[in-house]
Amino acid sequence: MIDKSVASVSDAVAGIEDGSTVMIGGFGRAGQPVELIDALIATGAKDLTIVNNNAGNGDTGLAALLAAGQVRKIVCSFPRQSDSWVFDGLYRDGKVELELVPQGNLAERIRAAGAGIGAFYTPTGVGTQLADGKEIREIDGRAYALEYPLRADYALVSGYRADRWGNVVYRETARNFGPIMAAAATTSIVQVDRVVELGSLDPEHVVTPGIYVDRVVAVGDRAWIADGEFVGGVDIEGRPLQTEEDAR
Amino acid sequence: MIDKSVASVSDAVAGIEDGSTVMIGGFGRAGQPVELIDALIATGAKDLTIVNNNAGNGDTGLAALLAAGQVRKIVCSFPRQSDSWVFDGLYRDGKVELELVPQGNLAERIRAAGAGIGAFYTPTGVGTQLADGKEIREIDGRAYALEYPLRADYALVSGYRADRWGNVVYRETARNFGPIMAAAATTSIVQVDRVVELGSLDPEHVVTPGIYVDRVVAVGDRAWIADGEFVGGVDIEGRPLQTEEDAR
Amino acid sequence: MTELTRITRQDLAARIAADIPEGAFVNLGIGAPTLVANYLPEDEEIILHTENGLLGMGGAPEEGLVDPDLINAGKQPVTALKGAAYFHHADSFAMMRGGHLDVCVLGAFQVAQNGDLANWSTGAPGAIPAVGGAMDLAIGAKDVYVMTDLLTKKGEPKIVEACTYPLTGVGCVTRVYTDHAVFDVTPDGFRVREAFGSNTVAELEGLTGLSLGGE
Amino acid sequence: MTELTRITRQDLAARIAADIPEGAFVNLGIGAPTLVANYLPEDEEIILHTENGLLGMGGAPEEGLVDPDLINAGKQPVTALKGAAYFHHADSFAMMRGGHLDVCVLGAFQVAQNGDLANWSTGAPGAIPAVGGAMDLAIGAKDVYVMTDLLTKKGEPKIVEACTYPLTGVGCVTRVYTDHAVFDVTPDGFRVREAFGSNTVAELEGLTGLSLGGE
Repeated sequence: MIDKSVASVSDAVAGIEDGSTVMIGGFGRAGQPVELIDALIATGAKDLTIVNNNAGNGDTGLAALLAAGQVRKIVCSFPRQSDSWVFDGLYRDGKVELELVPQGNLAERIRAAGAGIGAFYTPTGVGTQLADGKEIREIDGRAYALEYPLRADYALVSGYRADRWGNVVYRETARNFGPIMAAAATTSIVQVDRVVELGSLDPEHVVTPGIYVDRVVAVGDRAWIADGEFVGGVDIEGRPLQTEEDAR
Repeated sequence: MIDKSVASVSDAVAGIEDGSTVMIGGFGRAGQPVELIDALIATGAKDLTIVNNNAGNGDTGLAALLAAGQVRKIVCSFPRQSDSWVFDGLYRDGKVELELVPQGNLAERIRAAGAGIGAFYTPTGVGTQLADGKEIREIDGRAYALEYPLRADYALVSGYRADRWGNVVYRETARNFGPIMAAAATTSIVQVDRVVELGSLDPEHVVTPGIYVDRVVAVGDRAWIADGEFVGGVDIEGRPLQTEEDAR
Repeated sequence: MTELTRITRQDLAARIAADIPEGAFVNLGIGAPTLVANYLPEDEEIILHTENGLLGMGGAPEEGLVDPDLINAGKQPVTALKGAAYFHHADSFAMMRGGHLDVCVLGAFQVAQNGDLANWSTGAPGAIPAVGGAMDLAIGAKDVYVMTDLLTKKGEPKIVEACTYPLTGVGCVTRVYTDHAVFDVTPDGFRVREAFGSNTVAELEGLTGLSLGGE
Repeated sequence: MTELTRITRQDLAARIAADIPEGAFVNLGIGAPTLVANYLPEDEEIILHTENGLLGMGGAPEEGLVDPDLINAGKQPVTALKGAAYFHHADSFAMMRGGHLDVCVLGAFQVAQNGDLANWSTGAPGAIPAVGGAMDLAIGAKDVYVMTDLLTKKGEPKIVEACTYPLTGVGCVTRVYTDHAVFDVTPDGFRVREAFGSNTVAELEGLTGLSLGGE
């Protein structure tokens, strides 16, 4: 019997070593695998290269990993945000390296890694600083820059439901980078609210097939869902919503 | 109000002119938009370039379009099948041109057209006749061939359900080339069993978002489905299944 | 020189909204352009795209229904309309890069008369660069509309002969909506499409130092 | 020369099945290799991929339940297991090309000692060429197993020093399962992994004209 589910987030992140490249899903807080990141912090693995769209928000999740001094380099499209003070400080102090990639090239490079594409020509970024030094080719009268795949040793992804074969479905815009990162990493680790019985995910609706997933771990219903129903919960800044008033 | 549904298959294929490039979904009979193909035959449009995985089965659908003498060239991966006698004859008589593309390169070229990728390096076909004359590049110690996008004027696709915004879901392995062809054509035309109310397709389950679809047309439940339930219907050769015995 | 007419940010958003036809697929970027959504006609269907994986984005959620999984590119809570669709990031940017969006509306530091856009970096030393999806939108949408004040706070024109800030995209902007006037980007440079209030082409030329093709 | 041991097509399928570990993701191509599915252990979970967009493919449907929308790469009716997933063609071939399949099993006209595979065309003049997904499978799977008779009907060996038929893939085959023996493709050429019945390495060398590394 295939069973990719593991008992704890610490089991899920076992083996991540110093110097690993780790893709972390999420766009801002949506789809950020906070419990897996916390487990990664607990391993103490350092000199990590992190691939994420952003560079952490507030003091939790990816920001906490940065604050812990475990990150040598971050590959992302949009580090500077109103609440990215942890990254901002480290970057200004020269303590973290930044590779800035336009978001669509970031997504396509990750996709290419999973899809076995050796390189691709993209129109995005041509004529800008972010294509400096890249090979440019004119195709059908338009200029394109050559971009290479972006691979990782590990991917940490947040899904909604998974089964023991590793099939995953996501929730709303928390899907974002999860499916392509799961396909681009040697070892892909997915946290979900619940691991469900094999056969309870409709084959028409599976977004990440189990072939891309090595480990799944249940972390319990997200705070704003109870018994599968939306109940409010936290606001976009991560503050708990206890009453309707809190939601203002 | 946006309403991409049209009343008939002849309305759906209106405007397809002599010399058009037309992508036709389907892998063998699964997902082949037979009603749209019949409507295309009725237009009499000729000198067509057809992109499909195969080159027709039996005497219906794509095979009938070929038999009608409307096809100048076919781009496909697997023309020769046990029941591809229509294509076989035309090809041997020099009446239809063939561009043979390995299936994965065919799919990826179609995907690249929809995704705005100028060209890509693929490992598939390198060192074989089908990469003859293509640019070869070594990347990270592996050889890749450069492949270009494959675009079309029209795509004819068979889905299962659509709404008036053009969102489409498919059924089982009939999904195959539909989603990528819809994205790669200037005008994409989708036949479905039923056009359903806006809001009745779950946003998590939509496979082809309406942005890729120009026209949808309801053609009625496929023969092996009644009231949404599977009832048997036709076998893989297209023969009607009236009784269980027929299904042997 | 008399004071020129300037319309408010809200009126500018409404002006842009009026140019978006029913059935269009539209991305409103982040920041000020998102105001345009408030002025789209309620009786027409215009489908909003957000780069983080949603077509058919709706407005802000009602009280108590903030859902942290459902956000826009600016990471603000939104809703999904009937007819919406979710997809992953590679699919979302394929949609943008592939030229499927009809319109995107972006902010700008500068727009050049050949349509070059600079909106992601001032190039200031020590600033932390961040680009997000701006470069994909700039080269991907069929029409790239810029929404901006005509002048910086220091009074410098933001439509220019050539950008001095780092570029976001080359020759990509099709129209610039400013508080003073609307400009089309044409093969001959900027042309005034509509001057607000009593503003004249000559006055706008005076402000920008550009030839704007006034008769 | 005495008659050599030859196992049946069915026994060969069972032999291949025995080498596929639980949890493997496997593509069985079209034709003879699909027989392997019949010999996979029923108490183990092995996940079959079909190029036309399905992981978790099951066996043939029961009578009366043939579903023309649910077919395999050979266009035969199949079923979907619990835990299955459907996807479109670009995703299916991304999965193959990206190296995610553990094993594929393919037929062959010829396999060369460097692992070159020829299985899509005899190059005969006038023949209609058809390649399908063979080239993607050949270069995509972690292990490429070939299932074939060792000799053609005319008695010519199908494992060869160099392919004379048009190639499907370069240096891609890892193991060849034949009716006479199983061969590994090694940096030193073919090596006998298992000779069936009383067959000896020397006999197999005699049949093929190759050095097979017998001690």
